[in-house]
Amino acid sequence: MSDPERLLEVRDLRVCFQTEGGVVKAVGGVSFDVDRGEVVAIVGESGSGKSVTAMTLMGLTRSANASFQGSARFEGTELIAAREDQLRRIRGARIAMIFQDPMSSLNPVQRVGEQIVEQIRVHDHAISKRAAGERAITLMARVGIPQARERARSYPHEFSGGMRQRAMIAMALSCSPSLLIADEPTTALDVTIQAQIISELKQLCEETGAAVILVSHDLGVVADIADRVLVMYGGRIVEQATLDELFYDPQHPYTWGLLGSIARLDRDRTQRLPAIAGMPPSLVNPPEGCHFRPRCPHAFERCTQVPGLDSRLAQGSGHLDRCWLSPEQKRKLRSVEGVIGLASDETVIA
Amino acid sequence: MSTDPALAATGTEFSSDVARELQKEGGIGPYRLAARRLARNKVALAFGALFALIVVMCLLAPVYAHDIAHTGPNDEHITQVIKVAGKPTDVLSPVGIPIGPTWHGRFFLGADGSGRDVAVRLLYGGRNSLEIGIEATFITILLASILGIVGAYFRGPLDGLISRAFDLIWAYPVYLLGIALGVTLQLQGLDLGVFKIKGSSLVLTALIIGFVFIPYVGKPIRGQVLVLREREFIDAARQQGLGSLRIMFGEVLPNVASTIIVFIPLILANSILTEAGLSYLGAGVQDPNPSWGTMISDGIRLIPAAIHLVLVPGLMLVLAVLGINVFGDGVRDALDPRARIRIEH
Amino acid sequence: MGRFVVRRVASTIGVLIAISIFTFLIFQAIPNGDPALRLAGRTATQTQIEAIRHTWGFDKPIYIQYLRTMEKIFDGSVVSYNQGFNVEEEIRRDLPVTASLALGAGFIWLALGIVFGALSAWRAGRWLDRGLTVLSMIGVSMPVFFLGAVLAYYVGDKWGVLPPGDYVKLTEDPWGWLEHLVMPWFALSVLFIGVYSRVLRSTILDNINDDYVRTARAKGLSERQVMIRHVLRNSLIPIISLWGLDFASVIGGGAILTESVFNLHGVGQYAAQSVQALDIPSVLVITMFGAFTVVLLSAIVDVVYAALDPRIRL
Amino acid sequence: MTRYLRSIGAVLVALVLPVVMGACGSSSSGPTVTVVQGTAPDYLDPSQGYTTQAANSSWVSYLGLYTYAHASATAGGQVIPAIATAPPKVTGGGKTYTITIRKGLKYSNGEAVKASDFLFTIERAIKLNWGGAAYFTGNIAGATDYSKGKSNTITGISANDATGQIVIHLTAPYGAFENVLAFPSAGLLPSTTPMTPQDTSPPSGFGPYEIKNVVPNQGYDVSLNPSYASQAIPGVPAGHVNIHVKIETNTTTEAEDVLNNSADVFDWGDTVPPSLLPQVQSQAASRYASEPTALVLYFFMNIKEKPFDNILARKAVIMALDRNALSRLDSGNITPGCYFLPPTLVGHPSTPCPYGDPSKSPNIAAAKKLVAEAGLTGYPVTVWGEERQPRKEYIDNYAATLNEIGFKATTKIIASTQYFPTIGTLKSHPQTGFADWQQDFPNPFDFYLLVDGSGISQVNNENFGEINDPFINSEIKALTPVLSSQLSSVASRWEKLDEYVAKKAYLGVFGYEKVPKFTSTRINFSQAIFHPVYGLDYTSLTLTK
Repeated sequence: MSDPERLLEVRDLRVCFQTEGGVVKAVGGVSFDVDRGEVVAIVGESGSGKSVTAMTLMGLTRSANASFQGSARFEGTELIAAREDQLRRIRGARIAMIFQDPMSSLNPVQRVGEQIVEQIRVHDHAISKRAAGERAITLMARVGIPQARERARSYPHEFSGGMRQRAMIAMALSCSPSLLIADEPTTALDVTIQAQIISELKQLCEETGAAVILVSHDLGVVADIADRVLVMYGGRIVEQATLDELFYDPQHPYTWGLLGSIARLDRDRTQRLPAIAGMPPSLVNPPEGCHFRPRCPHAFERCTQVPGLDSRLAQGSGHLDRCWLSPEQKRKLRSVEGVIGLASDETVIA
Repeated sequence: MSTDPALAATGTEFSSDVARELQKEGGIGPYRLAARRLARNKVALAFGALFALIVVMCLLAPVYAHDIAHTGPNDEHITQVIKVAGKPTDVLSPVGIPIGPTWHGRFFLGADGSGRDVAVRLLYGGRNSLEIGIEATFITILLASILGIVGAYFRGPLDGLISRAFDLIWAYPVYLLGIALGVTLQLQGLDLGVFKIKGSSLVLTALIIGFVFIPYVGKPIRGQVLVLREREFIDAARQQGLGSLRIMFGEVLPNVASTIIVFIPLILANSILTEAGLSYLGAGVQDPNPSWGTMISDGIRLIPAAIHLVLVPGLMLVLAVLGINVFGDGVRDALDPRARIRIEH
Repeated sequence: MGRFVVRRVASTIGVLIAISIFTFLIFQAIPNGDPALRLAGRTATQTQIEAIRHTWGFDKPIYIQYLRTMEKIFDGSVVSYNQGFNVEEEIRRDLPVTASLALGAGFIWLALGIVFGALSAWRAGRWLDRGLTVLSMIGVSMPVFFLGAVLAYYVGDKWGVLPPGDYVKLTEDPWGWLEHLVMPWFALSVLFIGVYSRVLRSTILDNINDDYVRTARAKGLSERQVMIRHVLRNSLIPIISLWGLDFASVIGGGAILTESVFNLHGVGQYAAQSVQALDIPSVLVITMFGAFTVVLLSAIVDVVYAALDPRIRL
Repeated sequence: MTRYLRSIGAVLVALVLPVVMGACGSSSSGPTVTVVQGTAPDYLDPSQGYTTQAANSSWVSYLGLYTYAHASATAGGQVIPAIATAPPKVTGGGKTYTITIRKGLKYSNGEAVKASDFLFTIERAIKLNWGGAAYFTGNIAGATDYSKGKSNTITGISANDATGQIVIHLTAPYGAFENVLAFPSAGLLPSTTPMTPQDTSPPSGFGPYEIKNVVPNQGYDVSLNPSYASQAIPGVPAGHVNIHVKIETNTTTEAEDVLNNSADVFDWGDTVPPSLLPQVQSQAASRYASEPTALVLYFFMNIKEKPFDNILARKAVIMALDRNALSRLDSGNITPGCYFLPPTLVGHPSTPCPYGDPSKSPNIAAAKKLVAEAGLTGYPVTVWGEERQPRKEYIDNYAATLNEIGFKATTKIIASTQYFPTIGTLKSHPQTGFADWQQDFPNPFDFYLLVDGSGISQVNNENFGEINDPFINSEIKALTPVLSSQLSSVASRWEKLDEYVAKKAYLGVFGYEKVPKFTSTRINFSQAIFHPVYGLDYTSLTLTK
């Protein structure tokens, strides 16, 4: 709180949705920090609560059937309990967001330039339309859109996927935010474009000094950019570590599974990639104890109790996890055919 | 669309996505799910019950006519004198003005311009209106589904022909085509080779209404099938060597079934309204058979002396159609929460 | 655009030819339908009937009769069986009435449809939404001639607030014009208001969950700005196109019931009367005119749609 | 294609332009009264118009050689000379009519009235297919050839413009020919009138009025002809007020307009809506009356078809008809009766009806017995009717009556325009159904056309019952040549014939239509003449102040 470097402090954030199927506990007590200029990745599969966490920070999950607990302080402002108008001043200006599908995330019937101008002018009432337009063009050029002046007059459907995401980035950065939340920014894109976009994003953030929360299901994407990684499963953080720690010394069996399913260049292409067997947990009636228990080949009696998010490594570092296994057991169990992975009954073809 | 259930932010949409998720998990069929959703929609159920009540009342028309009103729907009592509050009153005054509601067994809702019991005619008229509505709906849905599916499935010249035919019917204002067909066909009846329909038959009116609405259902179904036929499971079925008929009605039909179901109450409501309109224009149900539409239009002549002749069948008609519409809306919400399907009036 | 025009003109011509043939054939099916008998009257002799048959060309084969009628329609000389009036002049005279009805009602139903639909979606699930839903449901369940007759009785006759029918020329008496049209406008609008508000409500609720709306919120736009600039604006596109078609159908004689119940001598009433009188030339011209307005306005709608939604190509 | 597009374009351009129709001003002096008509006249060109609405205006706008006296009741049925100087000289066994026209008369357009205009007028009416043209072609020698195009002129008419003499040769003696000459369609027109329909700008004529400013289906003016007063014909007054006719298809509005004085005359062809009658009778008692007309309402019964080939069945029907009920269906506007000839006509019998008093309740039990006696109980009958209020209500009532007395009746309702052509086609074999007859002129002969056995034809038949009775046929033949002016001399013979028809139960007559005479308070009601043929006489309209 007193740390000037600390940009965001999330404490025990819980998000529930009332639905006709029951109460969905989408996020079940998440705590983490983001420092200025830091890139934090949140990784997990669909339904793990990673996107809800990210969007809740922006207040985008607010609705009649949602309820929130916990806190998130951003630059000294409480976000979770904030009034809508307070939040609005932060949205877009201090925290900006990039979404997964750049096609549907841009208004299809508005020119791209106009959409950026709208963002600029909503936070800067003094700026003229013309000046805002010029700034939009500059921003577009800066994110690598060629012939930005002409392209500003185009509609989203006239852009390629990568160009659209660049336009989204230009829009997000238009008010120089201190935090950029990127929710699966490259999922909808071609693999070759993915890398480009990610590196440009990284470069832009370094230039502007913005911190990034990168939400992704793909550890491969995260590897290029993240300083720290949070792994989420079933609405909880199951492991939190620096990028290197996570890749070289993963503690949670779920993380092993994620790592095991990355296609890596150093592996034989023809080899089968193991996927994690089973279904993601129900958020309405989650399994008792460790949420990963039903899918975990290494589960034992103790797993019916919820493991805390603790540091279980000797060094007492910031590397936290939620697994009852001892570090030694983990080290042994995570090695599958010589690489990190989750032992499994099923495999799929890559 | 994201499969992450929590991604969608607001109420209605969110719930439906979760439901889809649940359905994947629990293996509840889409129709059971829809039924469950419908069961929770108390307003829709209440209006559905209202409609059912009206249907039951109309079905009981003979009982009412025989045991309470003691007269048939077409029996005239023009020169009769009945006692109202002890005073003898003409059913039809010498200048032809009918008696108003007596609120008793005989002429409970008054008499019409020909000295017939309005309450009895209201119930019998309801039977006719509903019968026409149901038959017309059946015709529309059946033909529209077949034409839409067959056309879109085979494409080519057949589809071209069907589409043009849809366009042709669609380019007419509904009532104009309805009265043109009504006026001309009622003069001669319709000879369809196998069976003949007399000009005064209710089926003829139903047929005309059913015909007029075909493109309004056929076009959306055709559009949906055009998309479906490009999907993998149809390809798969084709590669398995299934015949066109099997694919159309075994694979395609179940996938457009929810659209068809959504259209049923819509067409039913519109058919009943159209019957009323055509009867008002003299091209619907033929005298002396009552229908709500003919009753209203006969009654309009006697405004302002006997406004009850318009109000009674009119309100009944509105209530019945309202019942169908609200219930149908509930069905649509349950089956198609995104409400993509609509019909022009 | 060029191809669009060519394609549309071709299909319009096709529809018009088809519709004229179809209409013509409908009336050929009448038993004892020889129009000469109707024209001759009850006391006519055989000679007279023959003479009429000859002058009107009823003794010619059907396709010749059709072609001759169409020829007359094109050179504007087609006259009705009934009183020998020039049909196109009739339509031209009836059109201001129908146009007055359509313009006023079209404005009302569009405006109220949007307001009700937007309010309903804005308050989805709340009391206002439920109330408006019930209202719009009643609207779509109400036969216009019933509503018209009841309105004319209570508002017109009983309370004497407004005249219960008839048309007064705008050029002669603007106030009277307005006074006479208020009830028909309202009666005709009720159904459409119901339909439009329901359509708009569901379109809005559909769009509200679109990703670009989330983007708009994430930009820091106020809820009002999000709703008006993004949700409502995008949701109005289909409403506008719907409006074009409905408006066309009213202009083309679709408001038969409204015109009849309020005794407005418009295209619709003319159509109803001509059909009942089995007056083939009039019916032919009216249906072709109606179809033409529908096809023309749907082409305009497509152009407007393409302008409003750049994703659509003509 | 280009032509098509251009014309559609032209239509559209014209449609978009605001259409301002001719305002209904009148150049003539005198106040204007508004007549509301529920149905537009069929045609306003006198060579075409045949309906009462058309005749109402044209008989005072187009005087012919003869016209009717401007008087009410039977006096109005009197034919008087108009353009002719005197009644015709009938010679040649009733086949030659010699007539001289008045000198110096001028049409409203200033042209002189000539004897040859008569020939032109008759030719024009035949050419333009006037609905009653059969009265010309059937009687005037050479008129049929003219109508078939075999001749350029009607050889049976010769006219001398110099002397003003017209000689007409008939094909056979025809006593009602004077009535034929009094038709508005025989009203003289200038020979310069085009041989094509002039419905939107009716031709000039000679008479107290002229028809102007026609707006189809909306209205027209019947204005005082300024040139008439100076050349007025005895017995045909010049008229006092200009008439504006407004078409108001909603009869409720029509009646309300007259009731609250926003219009002046209610069309006698319409009925005051029953819902307004009590109000009219209480608020406007001094300006509303129900006038008898020569319109007979009956159910025809086809004597060639079972079951009505049996006289017992026909008797039963006539006994069972509930005429009071039928009258109430028509707002009480029917005078119950059983004879074919209406009471306003010479020849209406004064004896009581053979099968029960028509104004009393019917004898259903006796009728039922008759049907049973004839062994026809349960016999199916199709009742034909027309889709028009109250006629379709008559049919419902009639069918119910038939069912009551033991038949198995179903109705067949046909669109009004198509009704008479349909039942007039012999091969439709209508068993029974509704029919009516309104006189063309006040002569019993005009009615007996409908039961004349020689008049049965394959199409356009009017003898719906296919009655072919030798006695009727011979009586008609014998009475036909009697001149209208001598009608009273054969009144008893007509009465006998009419009684015979009633006794044979050929026609299910149920009554005669009464029509409204209804004006605003502006109109001097008692002085307004209700003419037995043409209704409210415009020339008799005067204002109260």
